[in-house]
Amino acid sequence: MTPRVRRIVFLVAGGVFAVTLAWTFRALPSFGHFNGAYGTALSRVSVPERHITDAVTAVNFDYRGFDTLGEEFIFFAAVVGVALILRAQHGERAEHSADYATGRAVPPTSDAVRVLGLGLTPPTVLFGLYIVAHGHLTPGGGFQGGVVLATGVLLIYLAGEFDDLHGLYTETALERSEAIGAGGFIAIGLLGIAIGSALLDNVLPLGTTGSVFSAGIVPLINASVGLEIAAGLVLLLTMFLHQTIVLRETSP
Amino acid sequence: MNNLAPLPVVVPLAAAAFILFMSTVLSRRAVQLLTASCVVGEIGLSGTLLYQARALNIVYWFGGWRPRAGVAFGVSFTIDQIGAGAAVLSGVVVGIALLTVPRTIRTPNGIVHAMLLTLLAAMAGFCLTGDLFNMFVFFELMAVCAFALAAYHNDSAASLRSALNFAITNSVGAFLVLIAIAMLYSRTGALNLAQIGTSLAGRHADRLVVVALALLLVGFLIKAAVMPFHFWLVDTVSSAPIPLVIVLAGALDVLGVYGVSRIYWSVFAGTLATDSAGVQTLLISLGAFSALIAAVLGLFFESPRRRLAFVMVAHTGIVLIGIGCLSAAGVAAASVYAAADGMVKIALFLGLLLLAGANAGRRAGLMVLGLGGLATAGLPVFATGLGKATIEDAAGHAGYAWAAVVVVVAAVFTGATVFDIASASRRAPPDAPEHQKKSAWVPLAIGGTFCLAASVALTSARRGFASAAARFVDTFDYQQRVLTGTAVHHANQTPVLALAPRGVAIDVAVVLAAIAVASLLPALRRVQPARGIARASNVAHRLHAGSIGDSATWVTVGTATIMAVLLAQFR
Amino acid sequence: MTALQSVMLVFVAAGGSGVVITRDPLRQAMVASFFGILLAILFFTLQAPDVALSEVVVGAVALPLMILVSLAKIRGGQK
Amino acid sequence: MTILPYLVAVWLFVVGMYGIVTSRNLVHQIISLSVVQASTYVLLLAVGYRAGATAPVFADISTTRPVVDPVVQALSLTDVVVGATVTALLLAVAVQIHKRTGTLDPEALLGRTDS
Repeated sequence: MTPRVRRIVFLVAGGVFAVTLAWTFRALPSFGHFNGAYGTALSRVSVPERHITDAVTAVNFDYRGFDTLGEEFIFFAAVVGVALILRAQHGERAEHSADYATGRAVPPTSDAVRVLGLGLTPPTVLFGLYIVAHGHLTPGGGFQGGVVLATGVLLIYLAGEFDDLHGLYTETALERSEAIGAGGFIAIGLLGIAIGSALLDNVLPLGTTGSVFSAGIVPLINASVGLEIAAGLVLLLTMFLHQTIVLRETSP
Repeated sequence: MNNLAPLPVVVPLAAAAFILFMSTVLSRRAVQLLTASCVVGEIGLSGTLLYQARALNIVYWFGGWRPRAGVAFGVSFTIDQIGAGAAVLSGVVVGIALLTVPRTIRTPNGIVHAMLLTLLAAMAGFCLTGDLFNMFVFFELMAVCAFALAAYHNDSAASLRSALNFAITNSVGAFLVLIAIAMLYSRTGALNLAQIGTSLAGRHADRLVVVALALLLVGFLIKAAVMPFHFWLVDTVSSAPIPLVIVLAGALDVLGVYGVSRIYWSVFAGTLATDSAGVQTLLISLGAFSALIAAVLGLFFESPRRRLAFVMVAHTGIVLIGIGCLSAAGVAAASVYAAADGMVKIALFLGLLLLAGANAGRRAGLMVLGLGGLATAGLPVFATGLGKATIEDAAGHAGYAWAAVVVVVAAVFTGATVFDIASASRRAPPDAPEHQKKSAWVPLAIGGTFCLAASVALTSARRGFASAAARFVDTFDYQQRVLTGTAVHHANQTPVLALAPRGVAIDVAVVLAAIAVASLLPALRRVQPARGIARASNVAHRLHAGSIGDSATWVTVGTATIMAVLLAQFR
Repeated sequence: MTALQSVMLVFVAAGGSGVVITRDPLRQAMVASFFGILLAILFFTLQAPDVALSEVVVGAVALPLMILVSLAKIRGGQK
Repeated sequence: MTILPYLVAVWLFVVGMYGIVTSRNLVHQIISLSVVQASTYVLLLAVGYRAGATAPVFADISTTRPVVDPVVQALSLTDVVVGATVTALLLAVAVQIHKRTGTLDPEALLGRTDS
């Protein structure tokens, strides 16, 4: 189809779709009046049964933990997929150096930015760890904390200290951490089978409600998810950056 | 609880993580061996579940969260024989795909192996799960693995573009599924298939329910690559690496139809029971449209892979016709056909691969393609013949005799396409000889033979398919087993899957007609085509040039149409 | 529905449109980042702090960063 | 006006699709896809909202207070992170396409069948 025809066809079909869907949505419970048995039941039992004060975490990592296992592997597959897609083909090295030779002038990172970036890293990492560790108590958890942790590492890059990153980690180490995170979730889940119950059964002591060390396996799963997300994201961005960073270094 | 149930998913996932962890340590051979043993393990585990589910569905609650007062607290696997069988098929297909990996894939680190294992886990999870959102999760996991693999040839613009087309189209499908999940959740407050079904049953299906059904249908039919949602598949099959193509051809695309039938029987059958004609007409029409148009288009394209892609679309349409009859007989026939045809299509792609090789391999390839052509057209020795004939019967019983005619015509054309590919490549000179070991063709030939033999052997499992289908459509039994743990007496009669003399006659006639069409084709090609045909062929080629914008437009058109048609029928 | 919710809903609808009609990818990355923040605020008003946190770290930081980095690659490659 | 959240979800879906359909740049197309995805979050959260209820976090409120539905939040939460990764995967494809062909225009890639 030519772009013009395509646009017209889409506008007609999309219009029908939008109007039909909007008309259908009028049959949804009016906004703010939802009363589902499932959600209500879960938010009533998460504290007494699981000592988890954040019901969303209780759903994600306990009652419906298996969904999260699947989601975690979507993340896993996507990161591995990026590695597959961005892998170097034969002769790509040479082609790159040709790119670099044309090197655009990149302004050197100013000292202020450098200090700011490096200075922000420790608090960001701490904040990430805090979010991961308190997933079962307050909003947050392995997914969000993992992203924050990765951001902390990236601040080092933004500060223009890419060499320092290579001192910090290698891609193999990241891959391994990611694999440990993904495999760890499964290993924790298998505990349930080991004691003769079901996969992902919360078999550890539940502790005191409100304590960081409570809620059984949930903080452990959060930690392993946090590790996977953080390692995976840093790996992801490293793979993208890998292709631009040398440009920076060769510029005067 | 039966702790075997989650293992077909968990074992491959754990192995995938392990392979990534050890990627720099393990040798190529070790990775291949580990992956192969995991696939064999998955087949064994799913096979055991298939056996254990022979009398009663297996219900497994993750985390041990059993339902309370009819409210499902956790996620369940609800395993019946159709689901377990589909998981076995997935394992077999991935296993055969693995045979082709050493020949076609050259990456370090076993990344492709990790992806194939994750893909297998997702397929198994999709087949075994009893929870709508969990189904969505595995649906996405399948898609992500598959489109990353589709981009494997990262030096080919066509391959990359097709991966993007695949990814965007399938993601839109996934979002439609998620919207439907939100709608059903708002109505029933449930995510478990059985609980949603129970909660909807006996109530009038209003537009919320009908549109939710429409969106779920679209989401899964995009995965199944039924027309007009097939553009991504044609594009992907032409340029993706062979292992992925084999997985797509053998099981992955037809799992979309599995998804349709699963949600229909577990969720919607109760509320639409007295009024299912609308859904029936819609599914059968979509299937017939795909079967007919794709079968014809297969004749018009040049690249063998692209032509086989159209054969895939056409045959998925035939499966959809069987499912669309909304009867136990239809489900039984469609499952036999889907399983046998999956095997045959894999054999066809292995045949193509053999043709590209050395002389002995070429001969084997021609043999596989020739026999595969007979199976594609539905020679009665093959279970495809049984499946096709019984789908025709089921369509006739449901009052859609015209759909049975479409099935016959489509099989003639797809069979002819395969014969034509074989004879064209017999005439064509072999490709530039690849530098490879002389014996490299042997495993492929063995794989091809195995697939063809399997499609013959499946005829002997007809009773199993029939009783599995009877239980699959027993909505009430499914729901009670999940929510109360009790078993209800089966109300449905087991259908009889048998090849009547009339069916044999039609099958044989189809095969002969396919051979006749194939032998006429070269002569027809020499004739200057009529203006109309030339123009139509031109348009078809341009439509299948791989435009992502086009795919997205057709998805919108299809969605709007399906929504409107279903709503009109449930006024 | 509170006034804040209505306002945020309208903003989000406008923000989404803005992302789509910004045809230059570099500028689009900025608009997308802003859209992420709007979504996060909306989620907050819908009493979903968990999702809001997710959206803020992903939609407003990680995703735009990834877009910028890939655009850097793309632009860097242009002669 | 109680239908406004649902209308916004529909709007985001359609507008994102419009972006995909009319896009002349792969990166733009991919970001448009994430707008379509945003519509699903808005819908899910709107569906589970309960007027006057608080967030389902009991760190400092009593467990008997009415709270909004935690399930839809759990469904969207993981999806936000995962969706972003999938977007990254698509961006990687776009980068690679640019590396190979020097263009990001979807129209310029049509009809290529080399494999």
